[in-house]
Amino acid sequence: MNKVIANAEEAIKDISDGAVIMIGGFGLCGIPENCIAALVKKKVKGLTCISNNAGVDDFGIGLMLQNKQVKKMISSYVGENAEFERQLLSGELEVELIPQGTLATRCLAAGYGMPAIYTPAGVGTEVAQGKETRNFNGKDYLLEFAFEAGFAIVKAWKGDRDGNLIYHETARNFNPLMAMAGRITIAEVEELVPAGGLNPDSIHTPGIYVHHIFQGKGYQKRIEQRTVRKKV
Amino acid sequence: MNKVIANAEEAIKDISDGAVIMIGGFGLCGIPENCIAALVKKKVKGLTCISNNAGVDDFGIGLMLQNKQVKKMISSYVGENAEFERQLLSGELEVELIPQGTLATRCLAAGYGMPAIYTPAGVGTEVAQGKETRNFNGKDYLLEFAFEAGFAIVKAWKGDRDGNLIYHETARNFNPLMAMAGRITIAEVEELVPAGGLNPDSIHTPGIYVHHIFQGKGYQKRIEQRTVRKKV
Amino acid sequence: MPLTKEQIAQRIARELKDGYYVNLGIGIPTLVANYIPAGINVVLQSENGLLGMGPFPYEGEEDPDLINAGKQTITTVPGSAFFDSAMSFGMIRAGKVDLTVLGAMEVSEKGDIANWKIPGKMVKGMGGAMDLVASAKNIIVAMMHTNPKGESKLLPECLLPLTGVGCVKKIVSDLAVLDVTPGGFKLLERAPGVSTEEIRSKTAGKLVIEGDIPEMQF
Amino acid sequence: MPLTKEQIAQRIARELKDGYYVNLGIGIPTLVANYIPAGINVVLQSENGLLGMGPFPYEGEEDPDLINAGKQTITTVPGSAFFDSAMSFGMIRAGKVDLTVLGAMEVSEKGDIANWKIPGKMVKGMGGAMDLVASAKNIIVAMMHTNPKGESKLLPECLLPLTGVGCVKKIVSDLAVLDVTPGGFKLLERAPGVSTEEIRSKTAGKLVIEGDIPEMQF
Repeated sequence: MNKVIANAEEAIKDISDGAVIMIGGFGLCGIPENCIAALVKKKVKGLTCISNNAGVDDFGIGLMLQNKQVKKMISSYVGENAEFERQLLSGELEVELIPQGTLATRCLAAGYGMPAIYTPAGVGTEVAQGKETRNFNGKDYLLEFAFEAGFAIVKAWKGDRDGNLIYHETARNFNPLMAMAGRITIAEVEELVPAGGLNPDSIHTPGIYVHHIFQGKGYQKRIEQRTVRKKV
Repeated sequence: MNKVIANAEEAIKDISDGAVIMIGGFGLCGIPENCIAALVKKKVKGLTCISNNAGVDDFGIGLMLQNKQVKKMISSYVGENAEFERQLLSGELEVELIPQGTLATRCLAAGYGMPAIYTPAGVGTEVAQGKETRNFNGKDYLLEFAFEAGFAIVKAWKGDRDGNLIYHETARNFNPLMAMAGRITIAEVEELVPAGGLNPDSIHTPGIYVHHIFQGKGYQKRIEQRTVRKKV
Repeated sequence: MPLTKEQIAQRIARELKDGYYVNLGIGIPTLVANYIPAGINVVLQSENGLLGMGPFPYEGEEDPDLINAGKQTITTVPGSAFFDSAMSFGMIRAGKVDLTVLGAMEVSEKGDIANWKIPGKMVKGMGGAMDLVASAKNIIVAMMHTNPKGESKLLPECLLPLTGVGCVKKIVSDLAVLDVTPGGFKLLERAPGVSTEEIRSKTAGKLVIEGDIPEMQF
Repeated sequence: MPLTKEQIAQRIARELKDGYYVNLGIGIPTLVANYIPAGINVVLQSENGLLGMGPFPYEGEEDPDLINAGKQTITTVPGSAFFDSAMSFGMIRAGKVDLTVLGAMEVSEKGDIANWKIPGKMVKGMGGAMDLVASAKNIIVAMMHTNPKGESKLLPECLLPLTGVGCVKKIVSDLAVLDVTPGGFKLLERAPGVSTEEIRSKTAGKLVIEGDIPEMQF
């Protein structure tokens, strides 16, 4: 089943103003650089972005923030971004903060057709406000709902014509979860391999969850916190 | 972290009469043959077995049934087994039938620390009797609880010292789910590889879920429905 | 002439659309794979954990680790992917499988289906049927119009224990193609040489016949 | 002498047991990895999707696809495994991680913890902290006993918005090791040269002192 398209511009052509989009990645690790660049170029506005983080000032979702394309961020951690802070404090940007595991599991729920899940994260905190709490076996849990997103944009290491995806190291993070959760899922990959070029035992995202796939180019793969040790 | 033990006898030494055990596999595909043989030899009795199927008369869980070791089966499909039928009709054996997806997801819930999940499977049928039904977005779902099992016994293709597991083809099935769901998880593998011998991107069950691992021997890997086509 | 099992499968295969992900149940539904129309690409899902199921293996090439949900030895096609049972039913539950074809003992005019249990007989279990019928976007039932006693299997209400409620969209029987509509079973096509009167007499549930009903062509 | 950050980490490292899976938070907790006692094997979990975290890479060997939850470049050890964020928090929620070490702004005598938000300041988010504190089997907090103004961070009730309720089991501060017990903060050890009186004066929450309190040895 051929899901290959030419490039990021074609991939995002149906994303219009006001769309709800999931964007994979953790920090700048495993983000769909090509699609983000295309969204910036397209200047689509009023977006709701579900993404664990919001990029940095000059990369990742930060570029969309600079361009004032984002109406609302749904994230677990949004530091490292001065423009983000400015828009938040000025009221231009709405932010919903969600515990990281809850964010991940609400994606999983969407991908697995479960309308809601129970998690203890946030019980007794302001995250619990307005949410249903239920006790199972002596422990309290919050009812959290599956996400609904028109589009999911993910970045994989390798992919094939059928949309099967394999991620690399910790660049996996939220990508396979969001890939399952979008109504339309767009995957950009570092390497597009021929049909049968992936080991069917090693696929992280089966192609049934992916609608469009293309090989990205010019990946920068920026490092946020370069930390090294000295050779002794 | 070395979790390697010598053999199946050592693996099951803590399983005693009345235990609740999950056993991986779909039909005879991907079943822990060595551990089943050891359980038969040990004659441990009064077991509650959570397993998608109940083997055939002379293999798999069927061997434990012949030996009258099973008090209760929790399965989705239990055909292909005359002794099973005899024990069921005579009242010696208790059976709880669960939709296959519900069985799988109740394992996932246990492995992911979710006390319960919602699924539409069985709504409006006798499976729904005594269960809580809840409507989300116009559709009814049943509340189904995470399994609690003292032991999970799974079969993988390859494994390492740390308990990381990789399954092969459709022998994966329930194995990774049950591996996550047991309080104590025992893995038998066709090939035990040295530490670092598995690609960390390709691991299906991270070792944190596995307590004991050993290399099995003499795998029969029986085929239930040999179906072929003729070369033209 | 009522349709043969192969013809039922062949007729159902015409419902396939290019790009469909399809789950085929045991029995007649399995045969649908043999009649996929030219130019139509579909991917077969097997709920024990495979996307991209291929034909049965050549003799001597059977792989015990590679079976379908009916426990038959199978093969894969290029671009296949394996996954665990939770993800398998996850993608079914999430509506990613476009079409499910399965057999039935009874279907009601409301789209209820019974196909797993006969009271008094040994119950083997529902397997994945309840998950499939509760979750599939689109369900076609492949079945005989009547049971061996000649009694209709298309009923006002199912008499057997239900597998799922209000989920069947279309039925292809040996006599007819019917949609399940709010008004009842709507007759769409007749098997070659089978009259609307015969179908009416063998359909216990409410049958809607509007205008001329075409014959199936093979 | 109050402990240095390194000494706090060193003291916490003594709580590690052979075979532990451990999640280390950002800041002082990260330093614990440098002091794992000889003969003790632990596996470090990083909640962005890794079991088997190794030390920082040598210069020039940084891999942008390989980072920890603090977004620092890292390495892996043999036997490591990568997974997605749902499985990562799944194993945390299921109690498979034996010990979580994290920092805190405030801890209450009931084990409540606040470490994510200061009203009036830019809120960066809770990241995985709420999941970790709600789910971890065993939580040790690494923190300064007082804030820069000299006010106690061990309180009868947290004043800041909570991260989790009744979850902290043990605190290692620059002044003391304390267990959170039903009776309050139970003093177990003093930093070298720090008196019980000083600890008492800097602990706003209920402090339990029974018998002689030993000094930590380094």
